[in-house]
Formats: sequence, C-alpha cells, structure tokens
Amino acid sequence: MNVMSAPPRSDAPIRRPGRSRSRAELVIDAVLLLAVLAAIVLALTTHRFATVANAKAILTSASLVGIAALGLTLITIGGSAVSLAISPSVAAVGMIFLSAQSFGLVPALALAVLCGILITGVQGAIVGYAAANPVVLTIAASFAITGIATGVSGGSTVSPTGGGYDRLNATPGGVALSVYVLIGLALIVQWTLRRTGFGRSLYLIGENRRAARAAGLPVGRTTAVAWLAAGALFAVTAAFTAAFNTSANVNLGGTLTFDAIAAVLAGGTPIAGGRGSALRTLAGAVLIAAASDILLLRGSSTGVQILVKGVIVLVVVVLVHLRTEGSRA
Amino acid sequence: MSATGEELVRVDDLTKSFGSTRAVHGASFGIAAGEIHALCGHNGAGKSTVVKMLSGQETPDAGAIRIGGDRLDLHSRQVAQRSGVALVDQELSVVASLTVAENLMLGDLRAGWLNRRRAAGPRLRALLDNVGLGHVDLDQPLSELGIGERQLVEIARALGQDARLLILDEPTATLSDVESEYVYAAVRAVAATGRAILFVSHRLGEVLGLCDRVTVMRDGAVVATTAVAGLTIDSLIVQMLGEAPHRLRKRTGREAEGPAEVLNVSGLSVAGRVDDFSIGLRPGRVYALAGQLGSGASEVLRAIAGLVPAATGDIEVDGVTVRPGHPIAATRAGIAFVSNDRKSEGLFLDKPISWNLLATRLPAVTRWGVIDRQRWSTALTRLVGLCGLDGKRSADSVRSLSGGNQQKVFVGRGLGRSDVRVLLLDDPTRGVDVGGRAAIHVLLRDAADRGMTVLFSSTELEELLDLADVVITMHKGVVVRRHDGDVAGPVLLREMTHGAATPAEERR
Amino acid sequence: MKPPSFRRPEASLPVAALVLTIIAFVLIPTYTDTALSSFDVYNTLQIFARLGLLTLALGLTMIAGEFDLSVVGTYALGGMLTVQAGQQHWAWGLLAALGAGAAVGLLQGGLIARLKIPSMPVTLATYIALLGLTSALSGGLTKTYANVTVTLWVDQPVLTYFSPRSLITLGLFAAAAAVLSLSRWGRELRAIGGDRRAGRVAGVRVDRLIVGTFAASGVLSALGGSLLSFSLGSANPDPGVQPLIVAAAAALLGGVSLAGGRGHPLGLLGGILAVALLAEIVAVAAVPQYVSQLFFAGLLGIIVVIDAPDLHSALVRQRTRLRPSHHPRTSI
Amino acid sequence: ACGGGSSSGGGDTAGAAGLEGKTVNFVGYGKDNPWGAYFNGVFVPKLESQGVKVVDLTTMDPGTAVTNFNQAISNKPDLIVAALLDTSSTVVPIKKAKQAGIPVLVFDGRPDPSVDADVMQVLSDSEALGTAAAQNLVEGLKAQGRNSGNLIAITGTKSGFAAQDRMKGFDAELAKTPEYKVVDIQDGNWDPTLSGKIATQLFAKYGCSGIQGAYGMADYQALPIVAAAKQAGCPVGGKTGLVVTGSNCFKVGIDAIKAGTLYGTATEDPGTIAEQTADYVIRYFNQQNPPAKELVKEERVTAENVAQFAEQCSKA
Ligand SMILES: Nc1ncnc2c1ncn2[C@@H]1O[C@H](COP(=O)(O)OP(=O)(O)OP(=O)(O)O)[C@@H](O)[C@H]1O
Ligand SMILES: Nc1ncnc2c1ncn2[C@@H]1O[C@H](COP(=O)(O)OP(=O)(O)OP(=O)(O)O)[C@@H](O)[C@H]1O
Ligand SMILES: [Mg+2]
Ligand SMILES: [Mg+2]
Repeated sequence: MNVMSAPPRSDAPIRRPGRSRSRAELVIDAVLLLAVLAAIVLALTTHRFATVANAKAILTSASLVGIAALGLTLITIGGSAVSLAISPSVAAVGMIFLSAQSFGLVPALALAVLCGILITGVQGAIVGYAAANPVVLTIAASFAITGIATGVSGGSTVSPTGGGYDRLNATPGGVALSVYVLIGLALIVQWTLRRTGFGRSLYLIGENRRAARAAGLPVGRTTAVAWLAAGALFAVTAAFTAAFNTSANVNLGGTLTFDAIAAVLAGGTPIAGGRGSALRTLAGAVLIAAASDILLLRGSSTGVQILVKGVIVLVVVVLVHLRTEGSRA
Repeated sequence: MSATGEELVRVDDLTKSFGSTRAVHGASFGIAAGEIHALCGHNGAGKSTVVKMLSGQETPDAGAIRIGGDRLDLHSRQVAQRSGVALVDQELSVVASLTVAENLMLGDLRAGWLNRRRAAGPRLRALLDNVGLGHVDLDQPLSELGIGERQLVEIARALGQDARLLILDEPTATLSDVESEYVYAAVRAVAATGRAILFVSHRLGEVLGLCDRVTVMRDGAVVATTAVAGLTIDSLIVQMLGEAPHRLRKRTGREAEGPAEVLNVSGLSVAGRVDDFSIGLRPGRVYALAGQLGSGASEVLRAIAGLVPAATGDIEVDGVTVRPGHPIAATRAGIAFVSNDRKSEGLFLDKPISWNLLATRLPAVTRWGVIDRQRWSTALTRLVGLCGLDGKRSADSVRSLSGGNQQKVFVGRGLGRSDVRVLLLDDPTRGVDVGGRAAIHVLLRDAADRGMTVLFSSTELEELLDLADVVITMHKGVVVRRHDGDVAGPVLLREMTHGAATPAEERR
Repeated sequence: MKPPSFRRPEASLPVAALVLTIIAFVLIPTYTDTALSSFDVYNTLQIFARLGLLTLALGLTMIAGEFDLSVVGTYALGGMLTVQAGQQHWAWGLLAALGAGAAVGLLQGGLIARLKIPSMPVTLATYIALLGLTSALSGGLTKTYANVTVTLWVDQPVLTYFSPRSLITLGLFAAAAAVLSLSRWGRELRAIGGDRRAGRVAGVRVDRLIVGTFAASGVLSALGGSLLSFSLGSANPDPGVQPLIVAAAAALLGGVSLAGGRGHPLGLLGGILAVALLAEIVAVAAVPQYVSQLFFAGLLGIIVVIDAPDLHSALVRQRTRLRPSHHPRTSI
Repeated sequence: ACGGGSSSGGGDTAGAAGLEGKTVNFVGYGKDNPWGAYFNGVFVPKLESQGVKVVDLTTMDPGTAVTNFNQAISNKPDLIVAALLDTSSTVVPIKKAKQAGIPVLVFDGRPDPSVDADVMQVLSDSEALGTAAAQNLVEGLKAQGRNSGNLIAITGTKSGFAAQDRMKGFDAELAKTPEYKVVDIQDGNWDPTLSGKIATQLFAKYGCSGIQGAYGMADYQALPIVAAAKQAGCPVGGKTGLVVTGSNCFKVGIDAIKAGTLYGTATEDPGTIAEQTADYVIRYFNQQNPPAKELVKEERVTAENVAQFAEQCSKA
C-alpha cells in the first residue's frame, strides 16, 4: 500500500535551500524546547512526581508495553510498518505459558517463546518472501489467532497449573523484574541492530527494499528473522503479563497493540522504516508512561490520559517528519 | 509548412537551478503559430527543465514566458493548462488503474465537473483513431495495454486538449515506427490548425522530417535556433556536440581473442522491450550498450541482473547457468549491478557512506554475524581509496554528497570485491558533472584492468568513445551492430537515433 | 463512467462475495431447522447500517491511496457528541457530530497533503487521541440518549425490509456512487491513488482531493456513529478495534486495492452487504462467533497473499519459464 | 408484573411432562468471555436435557447484542433469555418484545428502570457483593488491629449497573465505619492489565503507608493489585500488610485466599446463577409462576470458609 511507502515521493516539491529551511528548523527546535520545558515544569509542580517510588512506578508500567514495543521496533525498522496482531499473540502465548506451568517455569517460558516465534514468524515469512502487505496480513492473523484461541480454550480463563510463574513477579532490589528485563532486552536489541550484520541489513532493507533487492541482500530471510525475534519479545511480554495477572484469557492483550505502536512512534521511529533504535523506543515507552503518570497524579481521567498519548504521538510523528525532510533538502 | 506565422510562444532568458546544478540558463527562443518546433540536445542539456517550466511543473528562477503576447506566471499545472499548454511528459504519465477513456479525460479542463463519458465518446474515439489506436476499446483498463500503446494514449490526451501550445517531451522514444507515423500525422494536423508545438526528441531523423525549426541546447544554454531546411543529421549532431567529435576511437590494444568468455547471454527476450539479445563478454574489457530511452539497453542489463521477472533466455557466468529473475542468484554468480536510478534502486540515501559501500559485503566484514571492526575498517579504507572518496566523510550520509560523488559510492560498491566477475552499469554517469564522470571512467577502466568484465549502457557519445572497448548499438529492442574496431562518433549517434536504416531510407 | 466490467477485481470480488453469501443465506433452511423470514433481511440491513458508513469512509481513503485508521475514533466521537449535544434536539447532536467529523478530516487531510506525511502514523495518532477525547467527554461512561422517539424512528421497519437507518446508509452509498460516477472526482480519486505523480502531471489537484477525501471520511464516520447512537439510545466511548477491522475486511472484499487506485462505492456496498449477510447467517444458524472470525481470517489472508508483489513476480517468472521461446539463437 | 407469564402460557397445551417443543432464544454473553463461557456451559445443557430448544445468539459486542435481540424477537420463541451488555441500548428491544408478546428473562445485571416492569429477572445481588467486599476489608483491617485506614477501589466498567450497584453496597457498608476512608476510585474497565497499571501508579502516588486496603471488583482485578503492591515493595496480607479483596470469585482468587495474599472475595460464580436461571425457565414453562424478580444469594468468602466455595468458584 503506498500509504506506507513514505518519502522519497517523486512528486515532492522542490525545496529551496536557504533561510526558509533554517527558519523551519528553528521553529521545530523552539517548539520542542518549549514542550520539554512545559513538561518539566508540569512534572516538578506535580505532587509526588519526583520521588523514587514514582520513578519505579513509571518504569514498571512502561516495562510490559516496552518489551513488546522493542519487538515492534524490529518490524518497523525493517520496513514492514506495524503488526496489528500483537494483542492476540500475547493473549494466546500467555494462555500457553500459564497452562504449561506444571512443567516448571523454565520449560514453560521456553515453550511460550517458541510459540511466540512460530505465530509471528509465519507472518514475517509471508511479509518477507512474498512482500505481502503487513497491515492487512496482521489483521487477518489477529482474527485467526483470536478465533483459534477461543475455539481451543472454549473461551475460558486459563489458571496457572503450577506456582513457578510467580518468580516473574519478583522485585530484586525493590524494582520489578520486568524492568530489568526491559532494560536488558533493550540493550541486546540495540547491540544487535548496531553491531551485527543482521542489524545493518535490516536498516538497509527498511530504508529501501528495492535497492536492497537489487544489491542482492537476503530481503526475505532478514525480514522473517526480524519478525521471529519480535515474536520472541511478544512472548516475553506475554509471560510477564500473564504472571502479573495470574490468569490469562483471549482478552489478556488488551490495548497492547496500539500501546506498543504508540511507544515506537513516540520514540521517533518513522513508520516508513530504515531508522529508529531500541533505546529510542524505550524512551518513547517511558515518555508515554510518564505523561500518563503525571496526569493520573494530577487527577485527570483515563480519557485525558489517552488523549494526551495520542497528541504526543501525533506531535512526534509530525516533528520527526519535518526534521528529516528538512535535513534532506 | 514553414514558420512564417506570427510568433505565438516566446521564451526569454529562462533560468533554473537545482541547488548547485544550473539546469537551464538564459534560454530564449520563440515558436510561431502553426510551427512544429524541435528542442534538441544531448542528455542533461536542460530540455525537460524548459518543458517543466512551460508546463507549470517548475517555476523559473528568472526569465519570462509569453503566450499570445501575454506574460504568464505558470505556477501550477492547472494554471498552465488554463493558459492553453498541453503536455506529454518525458515520463509516462497515464494511470494504469484507470480505463483508456478516463485517462483521456483526466485533467481535461473542458470536461467540467460532470462526467460526460457517454457524450464524450465519439470525440475520445476520434482521438484514439487519430493516433492509430483504432483497435483499443475506450473502456478497456489501461493496464491491459502495452507501453507503446499507453504512450499513445497520453499523446492522444494532450492532442485532444485544444491547447495553444502543445509540448511533447520525447513522445516517440518508446514507440515503433508505425506508431510514430501516426503521431507525426496527428501532430502535423494539430499544427495545421495554427497552434504551436514544441517537440523534444533524440531521434534526429524525425526532427528533420517533422519539424520546421530546431532549437539546440547544450549544457543548459541555447546554442542556436535554425530552420530545418538548412540542416542535415550530421550538421545537427555538430550543433549538439559542439566541435564535431570526429576522432576515431582509440583501440585499447587489447586482443579481440583473449581468455574465455565470462558472461554468455543468448536469446534474452523481454516481451515488448527486448527481442532475442545475445552476447559473449571476455574479462578485462569494457563493453558498452549504446541506445536511447526505449532502446532496450537498460532492460538487457536489468534482466541479466535478475531484476526482470518476465525475462527469458540463457545467462551463463563462467559456464554456470544463472536462473533469470533472481537477483540473489545473480549476485551469487558474481554479477554486480548499478541501476540508473540510484535514488530508488541503488543507494540508501540516509545511511552513511561506509554502510552503502559495504552493503553487499556484509558476510565478508562480519565474524559470527557480528561486525568485525578490524575487517570493516580495512575493507572500507580499501574501497574509499579505490573510489577516490574522502575517507574522513565516510560516516556522513550519502544524501549529503553531490550527485557525482553519490554515483561514485554506488559504482564503488561493486568494486574491490574479488567475487564480482561482471559489473553491469546502467547509464553510470547520468547527471554527473565532468569531473565526477572522469573519475568514474577511471574506476571502471581500473576494474577492467584487474580482470573484471564491465558492461555499461549509455547514451552519450563521448563516454562511449572514451571508455568502451566494444560498443553494441541498440535501437527499439534489437541490436543494430557490434563495433569491435574503430568507430566514429556520428556513426554511433546515427545508429542509436536511427537504427540500421540506410541513409537512402531517410528523407534527407 | 460505466460501472466497471465484471472481469475486473473491483467488480468481480464483491459480486463473488455477495453471490456466495446470498446462496449460503438462502440455503439456511437446508442446514438448520429455521425457516427464513423477511425479518432476516431487515436484520441483515440493520447490521449493514451499523458498519456501512465506516466501510465507505475507509474505502474512499483507500481508493485515494491512503488509509484512515482514525475512522473508528471519529465514529466514537460522533456517537458521543450526538448523545451529549443532542439531548435538547436530535439535530444539534447530529450537527455537532458532523462538524467534528469534518474538522477531524480537514485537519488530518491538511497534514497529510501539505506535509506529505504517510497517512498511517497520523491517523493512528488521531485514532488514539479521539478515543481519549471521547472518553474524556463522557467521563468514560456510556451515555444514555433519552429521546426514545428518535430511537424508535430510526429503526422502524419501512417497506418490510428497511429502516430509516439502513435507508440513509444505502442512500449515502448511492450518493457516493453517483458522485464518483457522474463527476470527475471518481476518476481523479482513482488517479491519485493509482499513480500520484502521473495524476499531478495530468493536472489533477492532488492536495485538494486528499483533503476533501479525508473530510468526507470524517463526516461519514461521524454520521455512522450518530446513527448508531440514535439506534442504540446510547453512546459507548470505546467501540474497540473490531469495527475497524471488520470495515477494512469489508472494503477489501469490496474490491478496493491495497495499493490504491481501485474500487467503487458500489463495490464497497457489495463488500459490506456480504459481511452483513455473513453476520446474519452466523446469528440465524447460531454458528459460534469464532468460526466467523476464522472465516474472515482465511478470506483476508487469501486476498493479501494474492496481492503480494513478490509472489506476483514469482508467478510471472514461472509463467515465462513455461512459455517456450521460439527465437532463433544468434550470437553477435 | 407477570404480564409475560400470562401471555405465553396460552398458546401451547403445556403438558407438565417434559418441555418438548419449547424454544428459548438465548442472547447471552459470548463464549469469548470466561464468565459467559461457563454460564453457557451450565445453562444450555440443563435446558436441553429437559427438551427445550435453545437458539444461541450470544455475543460480547453491545451493537451485535441489539441486532441479535431483534433477531430473537423475529424468531418468535417462547422466551428470550438475555444478558444486558449495555442497558440503555436494550430498552427499545425490550419494549418491542413486549409489543410482540414475547416474554423476556434478564439475568445477571438489572435492566434499565424504565423497562424494569417489562421483564422477568434473575439477578446477581450486586449490592450484596459490594457489601461483602467492604465487610472483608473492615474485618481484615480490624484483625490487623488497625482502627483506621485508607482504601482504594478499582472498579469494573463504571457505566454498567453491575459496577455502580456494587459500589453502592460497598459505600453503604463503609459508611458504618467512617474511620476507614476510600481515598481513590478508578475505572479498571474489567481489564486486569489496566487495573494492574492503575494500581502501580496509585501505590506510587500514596506510598505503601498511604494505602491499607484495596478493592478489585473481580478477582482478576484484585490479583494484579496484589502483584502491583508487591512490586512497589508494599507487604501484602499477614499481620501488617495490605488487605485486598475481590467481589467476584474465580479459581485464581480462591488459590490466593488459600495462599493468604487475598483476604477475601464474594461468590457471583457463573455456575450458581446459571443453575438458578435454568431452573427459573423450567419453573416458568411449567407454569409454576416464579416471582418476577429473583436475586441469587451471594456469599462472602474468606479464608475461614474458602474450602466450602472452592469447588463452586473454580469453574471460571
Ligand atoms: N529536480 C531536479 N533536481 C536536481 N537536478 C535536476 C532536477 N531536474 C533536472 N536536474 C538536472 O538538470 C539538468 C538538466 O536536466 P533535464 O532533465 O532538463 O535534461 P534533458 O535535456 O531533458 O535530458 P534528457 O535528454 O536525458 O531527458 C541535469 O543535469 C539534471 O541532472
Ligand atoms: N529536490 C532537490 N532540491 C534541491 N537540490 C536538489 C534536489 N535534487 C537534487 N538536488 C541537487 O542537485 C544536484 C544534482 O543532483 P543529481 O545529479 O543527483 O540529480 P539528477 O540529475 O536528477 O540525477 P539523475 O539524473 O540520476 O536523476 C545535487 O547537488 C543535488 O544535491
Ligand atoms: Mg528530458
Ligand atoms: Mg536527470
């Protein structure tokens, strides 16, 4: 779908170099600066915002979305836009994870990751090798996963068949385990993207799939591997979410799909692919969590929190677009 | 007919720059009512930029455009259309997902808001018949038509717009002779009604046969406007090229018989584009495919590189068959390809120079899949040196480079790799300045000296003469002639613009 | 413009989908023990009325080569405004909803056309923001619409099979079909969806058309939300993603191409009617809902795989390989 | 009040033996909801074993529910059994059913007051559930020796009567002991993940010492509160820890009560109400004239009596 093939658009207007451009960039920078200042003032004047407990809370609430968003970052950087099947995948894997608890934590985790890889990897292979439209494909996948999960489970809630899962709720050093895992995974993903041949190919394919094909890069394989890895990360999210909720059903994923997309976009990763980083996604997830937290502490309703999340994403998308276009002229 | 009518279109001192590129400067000429006015010049001379300014797609930096005496500010396509300018763009600009009739009505100002497809039927039918598309149904989707027929539809659309000025930018480049004849007849008929026609073409025969006067451009400036009566193909070539490049090509002294053929292509065909192309290439030599837009030269290179799914024929590298249509198979077999479209099919513009240079070499610079800094910088230093780039800038994005240096990066990606046997380049110096061009030529020559087989396509005489050991001319999808020996520039130009036609078949 | 010929996917796909579902519908008595009644048709049209305008809104932007994820956000906002601003008189609520829809559409269209941003991230952000706004307006509560007369009016049976709500929806489909068939907008919309550069060169006002399409999309989705609120007598701040996904599936079944440039409101009508019929079959035959989900998954999966470009070139490759070449082999 | 009963009895020769030929259209909760899945699994077989034909029109989407309700009216069954996902949107369909002379039985949540008299009802006693939750908290805090304390509540979807009625009972019960104060009420939308997120932020906002008791409206909301508290470093249960209660029991909740992390809950298990609803239908068809409105007896569950309810609560 050409909606996703962002620039370079052949019909882009000729940008004239000179003052007008630098003025535009100046405006962008000014807007950014004001926004940051406003956020700081708002944060500092919010009662109990600047406390260790609150910082921990922000990280904890960012952690589950953050891990899934890391997976989505791989998909987005590789030029496959987004997956709309994150929530159902997480729900299905979470149910599998809890029902496998009788084998012990580690085997259950391994099984969950394997299933996550399988579910998302199949979609990745189709996107990679056949160049299928990822948005529509993942819509189909979300129907399929929910349908199968409902059919198999009969719609009932899965309760853990053993107690091992509770170790995922541990708080070493007073901070939730999922926060450590988030930071660790973010570093691993960042390193993979920056330091491995796979990471380089992923950026190249994401920026220009046609050129990558012409250069003989393994487009299909690299894309499929990115989705596989994303599937594994979704599975980790699923395990933590299921453990936290101590039960899982087909609704376990909740609004995770859109929360993860919002985190990726708020981190400044363009949906067209080829750019972005794991650490920026981490920042995006924390930014959204912090904004929700400020609003909650100031007594705003859930609706206002969601509204602000949307506005943050919109502003970041527009600013990132303007900036990259500006640097291109 | 002759250019005796009063001047209808007047262009004065038109100037346009893109960044540091002066595409057009100080261009002036006029077109009389009823005149067919040709605009000639070799690639990059600025013809299309003039066309874009006349048709409202670009705003001139300076200069004036007058139609019917009024000075016009053509700041958008709609304004230009309302001022009576109809256009056939250099790039095919019809929409494949619409029907023929819808394409004919697209953008037509007189069509109004109401869709009068039924009412317009007879008029549209006549337009199609006019350009030889009598067999095409008005309600057929355009996607069912061939490239030539689509081009004719676009021409028919422009012809039907009742414009004061009709611009055709290389309208016949992708057409057969029969199809072209229809276009000539239709254009003559429009001119006969007292309109002005600007006809851009590389086909000098048709320029002389069809047009009344020719304006020749070179490097963004107008060289001269001359009545065709006083011109021959050869004198026109002289105007286009400056001093006549009559020097014979220097033989490079390499033996015609040498080591065994590296690349062997036989019976390569792409329906509608290339017909039965065969060639054998030896290592250490530079080969050129010479042909204008639509000659099939690019298509041959793309097919060998595995980028044309519909290609048939046999391709062998060192006696091993390469599956057609698989770019990865071609790469494995040792074929590297440099596309003519470096922006969308070549470079990764937002990525650093280093990434671009090493994009195809990732397995060689990684250990266990992890980038090995040592190998990375060794390979990079070697390539940067080989390409003559500034090593200190290798972390900058390719976008920040000039066109010439971008092209060097693109070409350089295929160099310095022991596994590359055949380097294919589609128009490797397109839009590159003189200095950059010379540097790329040196790169290619060095590559051949190191034992690589180089095959490039080009439209430019000087490049063909300077660089190639063997030149194969192509015209309308078939090979005209292979020149292993000495050849004069004008001969090549004649074959490229004319095919194998003997001088007797020409009008002049 | 004639309605497209049946050989083409924008016509054949919806017709095939519609014919299949109609056959399945008519055969209901053979595989269940329920007889068909005229009410089943009425109810099908009610389902159609619930999702029709959403499909039309999404489909129009897809024809133009864009993708408006925010339709469900506008749908929710429209429904909520209808209830909250329309307690005095239904017209005020309707006006508020339509105005908000137009404003949202103009804002998005302007951003997308002027700044040339891809529509996905922009409309996704608006989608989230609109859901938030709707929820903030209502305090997260479902709001009740007290005007029962309107509720009764929009769903009263008309001519056995219809209700004012389904008639309005059908009418808008007819209007969209008429506008796109009878004016130049139809071909221009498909032109900018199919090949934006070519459209621009041919003289189409691309930017205006994009803004207009998004405005239309906003108004239609808001109206869809309004009608639903009138019918339910309440407005739900969070309709979930299901309506979006079903509307997208209906649009694709309606022959709209993922690449843009293809499709017609009549095709969209066929697509959404097929979906509505399917839902009615599920209800009458008491098929579990997850079965219909699997059915949709299969259908969309097939469409998206058939449309995949690299699979396409693989097929072209295969076809050329099989075709014998009869050219003489000459070497030069 | 029994208008429905009298109108339907007429048509058939209602033989007391078996209910062959009776048709029920069942517009209940969909199978993709665990509570609904278990309810349906008890309710439908029980009726079918009596020879009643049950037409399944279940769904979890409020819009579809209205369409299905209308479908049910057109099917002209002997009875429509419905759960109201969205009370206001079912007002009109209920009125239509009344006009068409088709009796309607609503289960679980109560209908809109404007049609209260038009339907038969077998309802969960939501106020009792809220009361039980408040009693659990007060009892737990008193057992810890606390004479005062701050409480938070994370509710189900606020717009529904279920959540509203439970809060009514909860508030009324707490009004008796004003020393225990509710400091924050948030809408958890019956969503465990969202409830956990909100709880995390509330523990940051008030700190461990700022919250002594928490109410998650369903067990699957109470347990994320427990997890959030633990992650924030706040002790749960025991002599001094946070007291958490649910009010809608599930297997995980029973396990947590046994483990001591959850102080208590209340029943509202789908099995009991499914049995009672099916029983009501049978009594209705057998013309035993059941009362127009029946409340299911809800029980308070704590560690003391958990063994007694373990079986009943482990079905969903
Ligand atoms: N949009 C642009 N941005 C930058 N440079 C441009 C642009 N368009 C044209 N140029 C440059 O301006 C010069 C003139 O180009 P133009 O397309 O007018 O040549 P032309 O005579 O039409 O060539 P051809 O025969 O190949 O069509 C070239 O050097 C080209 O690279
Ligand atoms: N849109 C643009 N606006 C301003 N400057 C441009 C633009 N595009 C290219 N340039 C500049 O014009 C110069 C020539 O560009 P370049 O040779 O890449 O264009 P081109 O002739 O169109 O290339 P090609 O012939 O391969 O299409 C470069 O300095 C480049 O930075
Ligand atoms: Mg040109
Ligand atoms: Mg150029």
